[in-house]
Amino acid sequence: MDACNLIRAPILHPAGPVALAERDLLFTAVFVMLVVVVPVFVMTFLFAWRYRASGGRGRYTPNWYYSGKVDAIIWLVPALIVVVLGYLLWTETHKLDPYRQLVSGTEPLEVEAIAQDWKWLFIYPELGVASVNELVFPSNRSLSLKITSDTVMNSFFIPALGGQIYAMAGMQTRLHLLADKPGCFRGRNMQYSGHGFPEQRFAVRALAKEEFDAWLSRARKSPEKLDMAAYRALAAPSVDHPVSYYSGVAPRLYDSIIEKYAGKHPE
Amino acid sequence: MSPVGDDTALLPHDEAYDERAFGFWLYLMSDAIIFALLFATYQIMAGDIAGGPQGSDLFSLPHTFGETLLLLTSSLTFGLASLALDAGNRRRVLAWLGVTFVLGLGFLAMEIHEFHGMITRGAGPDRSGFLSAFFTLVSTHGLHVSAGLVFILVMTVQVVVKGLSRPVSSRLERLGLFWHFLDIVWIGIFSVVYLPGILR
Amino acid sequence: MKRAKAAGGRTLGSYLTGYVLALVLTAVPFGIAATGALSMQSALIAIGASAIVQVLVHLRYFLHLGLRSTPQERLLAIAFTAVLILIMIGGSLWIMLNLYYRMWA
Amino acid sequence: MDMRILGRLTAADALPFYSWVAVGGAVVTVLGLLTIVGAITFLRKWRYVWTEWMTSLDHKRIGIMYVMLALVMLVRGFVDAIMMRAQQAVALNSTGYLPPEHFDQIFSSHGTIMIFFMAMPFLTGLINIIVPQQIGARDVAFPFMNSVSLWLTAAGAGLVLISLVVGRFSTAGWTGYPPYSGAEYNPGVGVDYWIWAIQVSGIGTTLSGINFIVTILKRRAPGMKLMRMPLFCWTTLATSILMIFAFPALTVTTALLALDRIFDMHFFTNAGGGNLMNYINLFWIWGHPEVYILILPAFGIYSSVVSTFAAKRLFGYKSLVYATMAIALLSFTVWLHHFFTMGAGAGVNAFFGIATMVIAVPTGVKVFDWLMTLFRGRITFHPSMLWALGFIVTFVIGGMTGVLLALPPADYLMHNSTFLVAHFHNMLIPGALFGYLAGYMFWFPKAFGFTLDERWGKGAFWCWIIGFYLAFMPLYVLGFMGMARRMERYEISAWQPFLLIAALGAVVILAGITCLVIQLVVSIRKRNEKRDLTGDPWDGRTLEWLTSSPPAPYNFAVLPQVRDIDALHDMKRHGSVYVRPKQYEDILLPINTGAGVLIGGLAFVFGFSAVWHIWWVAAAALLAILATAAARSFRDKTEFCLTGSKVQEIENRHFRDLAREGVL
Repeated sequence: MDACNLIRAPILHPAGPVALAERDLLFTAVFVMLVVVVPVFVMTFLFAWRYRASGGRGRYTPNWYYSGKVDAIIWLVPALIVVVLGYLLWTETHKLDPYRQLVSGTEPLEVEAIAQDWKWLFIYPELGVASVNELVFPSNRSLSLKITSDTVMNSFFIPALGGQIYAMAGMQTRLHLLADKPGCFRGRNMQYSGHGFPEQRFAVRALAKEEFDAWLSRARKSPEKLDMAAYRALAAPSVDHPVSYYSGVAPRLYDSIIEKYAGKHPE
Repeated sequence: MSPVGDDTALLPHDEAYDERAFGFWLYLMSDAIIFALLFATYQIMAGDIAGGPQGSDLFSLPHTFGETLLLLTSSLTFGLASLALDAGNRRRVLAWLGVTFVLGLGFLAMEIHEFHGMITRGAGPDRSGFLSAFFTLVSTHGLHVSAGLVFILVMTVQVVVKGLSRPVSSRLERLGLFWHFLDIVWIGIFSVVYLPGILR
Repeated sequence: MKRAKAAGGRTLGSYLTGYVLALVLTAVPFGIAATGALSMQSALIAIGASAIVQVLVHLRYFLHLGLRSTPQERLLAIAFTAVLILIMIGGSLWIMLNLYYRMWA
Repeated sequence: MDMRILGRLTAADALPFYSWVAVGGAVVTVLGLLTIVGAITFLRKWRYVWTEWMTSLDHKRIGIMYVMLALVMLVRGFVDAIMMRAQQAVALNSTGYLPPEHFDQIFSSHGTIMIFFMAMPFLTGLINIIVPQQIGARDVAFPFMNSVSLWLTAAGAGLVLISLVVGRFSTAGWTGYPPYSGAEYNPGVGVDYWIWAIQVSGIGTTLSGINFIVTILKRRAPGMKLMRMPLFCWTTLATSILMIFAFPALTVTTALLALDRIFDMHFFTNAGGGNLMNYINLFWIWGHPEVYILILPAFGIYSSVVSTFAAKRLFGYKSLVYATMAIALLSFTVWLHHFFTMGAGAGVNAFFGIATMVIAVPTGVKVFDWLMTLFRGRITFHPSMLWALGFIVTFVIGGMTGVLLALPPADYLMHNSTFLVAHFHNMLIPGALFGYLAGYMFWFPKAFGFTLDERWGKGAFWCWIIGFYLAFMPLYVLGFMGMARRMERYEISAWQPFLLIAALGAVVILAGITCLVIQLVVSIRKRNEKRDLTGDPWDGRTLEWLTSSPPAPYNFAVLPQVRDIDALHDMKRHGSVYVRPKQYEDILLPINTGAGVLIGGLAFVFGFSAVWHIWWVAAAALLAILATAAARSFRDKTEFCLTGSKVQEIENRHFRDLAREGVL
C-alpha cells in the first residue's frame, strides 16, 4: 500500500467511469441549486443592511405582507428546480444502479468480497486465488463484485472508483466498477464495526494486463491454501491484518459463508 | 404563588372530559402505529423460519376461533355495560363489566395455553425470526388485554366506591374505547397471522 | 341520568347488529381457511376483504363512528392514522421485498 | 434470564476504572450532582424546590425545568464533541489520547444526548412556556401528564448520565445498528443503557405530543381560529403530530432490539432468521420525522423573531402554514434515503430520492417568506435576530448538501463519510439549536421577568457561528477525501490539517458556550436594571406578550378576544389592549402533585434494573408505576379555585407596574 501514490481527494478525482458519473451528477446538482442559494445569500445580507433600523435607507412598509406574484415565484422556482433534479435523479439512479453490468469490451472479472473483523477477503473464483486486504484486477476490464459479510454490517467503498454498498451477513450485494487506467487506490469499510474499524482498509490495484498476470502468478505461488480451517483462522478478529495471498480456495467457500446464516429465504 | 390550601378543590369543567376523550383517542392512534409496525415486521419475517416450524405446524384453527369468539363477545358485553351506563344503572354496569372481565380472562388463558404449548414443543420466540415476530405481535396484544383487565378492575372498584359520577363515567368511556380498539387489533391478528399461516 | 346523546346515540340494536355482522365476517374467513375451498390467492383476498369490512363494522357499531356524529378532529386523526399505516406498512413491505429480492436473487 | 439478586451488576464490571478519562467523567458527574444537592441543602431550599418546582403542574415552570435540563445536557454533549475533535486532531498514526473503546462511547453518547436530551427537552420546554400563552390559554390540556413527561425525560437523561459512573455507555452510535448492537457482538450493558434511556424518554415525548395537540385544538382563546395562530403554534402542532405518530416506530425498534438482547430472539441477529435490514427500516421510519420534530419548532421561533424584530407582519402566512403541514406529512415518506447504499433497486431508491427533494420545496418557500418579511422592514439586531439571520445563510448550505445526499448515486459516494456528519450538523445546529437559542433569548424575559444581556448574547452568536463554520466546513472537505465517520485514528496525513481546523472550531464554540454562561450570570446580577415590568419588552405581536413577565399562574385573568393573526399587535392598533373587567372571575388551576416525580423516579429505577438485569426490581418498579397511575385515577378533584378577589390582587400589581412604565 505504501507504494501507492494516493489521490488526496479521490471523490473529486475519479479514476473510473462510475465514480466520474457520480461526481458529475454531484457537480451538476450543485450548479442547479445555486439558482436558489445565491439569491438567498444576497437577499439576506442586502435586506439586513438596507432595512436596518439604525439608519437603513430602505422603505418601511409594515402592512405589506402578501403578494400573489412573489408567492407564486417562491413556490414555482424551487418546484421547477426539483422537477429538473428529479428527472436527473431518476435517470442517473437507474444508470448507476450498482447491480448493473458495465459495458466494456471484455468479460468482467468476478470477485467475491467478504467483510471480516477487521479486514477484507477477496476471492477470485475464476482464478482460484484469494487475497486479504488487497484487491487487484486488470485496468480497463470491468470488475463484478459479490459482497457479503461474515460479521456485523460493513460498507464496501473504493472512493476513486465508485460508490459504496453495504455488506451484510447471510446476504449478497453487488457492485460493478471499472478503472480507466492502471492505478493504485484505497478502499475501506465505511460502516463503524468496532475496535479495529479505523484500520479496516485495503489496497486497490488496477494493473495493466502483463502486470496483472505477474501478480497472479505470484499469488499462485503462495504456500497457503484457503480451506475451511484456514478460513476460520483468518476470520478470527484481527486488526491491521497484513496483505496476504492464498493459492487455492475451497470450492463454494463464498456460498457456504452466506448459507451459514441460514433461515433467511425470499418469499 | 403556590396553590393555597384553603381554596376548595373542584371537579373539572365540562370541556375537560371532551379533551380527555380526544387525548385518549390520540393515544390509541399512536398505539395503532405500534401495532401496524409489528404487523409489518411479522409480514416481513413470516418466511424467516430458520429451519424451524412454520405457522401451519403450530396454529390451530378451532383454538383461534375460540379466542376470537371470546374477545368479540366481550366487545358486545362491554357495549351492554355502556348502555347500562347510559341508563345510569350501576348494578347492571358492574354485572356487564364482570362478564367482560371473565371473557377477557378466558381469552388470555387460551393465549397463554397456546404459547405454553408452543414453547414446550421447542417453538419458542428464540427459535426463529418468524417465531420472534409471532410471539412479539401476539403477546403485545395480550399485554394490552391484560392492561385492559387491570383497567376493568380499577374501574369496577371506582364504580363501587364512587358510583357513576361524571369523572367515573368518563373513565368508563375511555376504557370502552380501549377495549373495542383491542378487538379491532385482534381482527388484524387472525387475518394476518393465523389464517394465512394455516393456509400456507 | 340519560346520557344517550353524549354517547353518540348507541343502542342495544347497534351493538347487536355489530355483533351479528362481526360473527358472520369472522365465520367466513375461518370457513375459507378450514375448508381450503379457494385457491391461495383468492383465499387471502377474501380474508383481507372480510377483515377490512369487519374493522369498519367495529368502528361503526361498537365505537359509533359516524361521519357527522363524531367530532371532526377525531375523524381527522383516524384518517391520518390510516394514511400513515398505509405508508408505513406499504413502504416497509415494498422496501423489504425489494431488498430480499436483490439480496438473494 | 439472569436470576441473581443484583443481576449482572458487580463492582468490578460497573466502576469506570478502565480509563482515566472515564474516571474523570464519573467524578465530574458525581461532583456536579453533589454540588446541586449540596447547594440546595445549604440554602435550605428543598421545600421551595419541591413545592414550587418539582411538583409544579404549571406549564411555565415545567417548561423552565425542561430548558434547564436541556442546557445542562448541551454542556455534557458538547464536552463529548470537543473530546472527539481533540482526539481526531491528534490521532494521526497514533492512538490519540483517548483509551480504546472510549471514543466509541463518546460518539454514541454525543448523538444520543444532543438529540434526545438536549434538543427534545429544549423544544418541549419552549413550547410549554410559550404555546399556551400564544393561543390565549391558561394551561395545557393535561397538566399532570405534562409533569409525567418531564420526569420521564429526566429519568432517561439520568440513565445516560449514570452510565458514565456505573458501567459503560453504548459504542454502537446513536443509531444503534445491529447486529453490532446485538448481544452477540456487544454483550455488555452499554447498548442497554442506550435502549432504556430512549425508551423511557420516548414515552414522555409521546405523551407531550398528545398534550400539545389537544391543547392547541381545544384551548384556543375566543376568536383564535386555526388560521390566526402564530406560526410557532402551527409548527408545534406539526411537531406534536410527528411525535405521536413517529415515536411509536422508535419504541418498536428499540423494544425489538431489547427482546433480541434479553430473550435471544431473532429480529435482527445474523443467525436464526434475523433481518438487520428491518431494524434500519423501522429506525428511520421514526428517524426522518424526528429531524422535523427538531427543526419545525425552530422554524416557528424564527417566524416570531423575524417578524418582531423586523417590526412587520410575517410575509405569506398561509404559505408558511401550508409549507409546515406539507413538510410534516412528507417527512413520513422519505425514510429510505438514510440507507440508499443498502442495495435496494433503482426504482425504490429513485422514488425516495425524489420524495426527499420534494420536501426541499416547502422548506425553500419558508426561507423566502422570512426574507420577504425582512424586505421593507425595520430591522433591530437583537441577538435573537442574529441567530435567525445566521440560520438563514447557514441553513441553505445544509439544504444544498442535503439535496446532494438525496441523489442516490451521489449518496453512494458521500454516505457514512464526514460529509454526512457535516450535513446533518449543518441542518441541526442552525436549523434547530440556533432557533432554540433565539427563542431562549427572546422569551427569557417572559419566563423570568428580566431581559438577558444583549452584548454577551451577540458574543455567543458570533462565536457559535464562526465556530460552526470552522468545525464543519473542513468535514465537508474530508468527505471528499474519503474520510469515514467515527474514526478513532487514521493514517492519512493530508486529513490532519482539516481536523485541526475543526478542533479549533470546537474551541470557538466553547467560547460561545462560555458567553452563554456569562450572559446568564451577568443578567441575573443586573436583573434589577433589566426588569421587564410591561411584559412586552420587544413591542411584541402575539399574545404571550400580553401577560405579565413572569405571567401569573393563570396567564390571562380574562381570556383575550382575538381578531387577527398578530393578535396583540392588532389590539394595540385598536387601543383594546390592557382593558380591565369590572370584576374578575374565579379561575381553576391544577393542584400540584409529586406523582409525576414519583413515576419518573420509578421509571429510572426500572431502566437501571433492566440494564443490569435486576429483574425483580424492574418488575417491582413497573408495578409501582401502574399502582401510582391507578391511585392517581381515583382522584376526581385535580383543580383548585383561585377566587376572583385573589386574581384581582395579582392583576392590581401588574397594572400598577404597567402604569409606572407609562404603558397605560
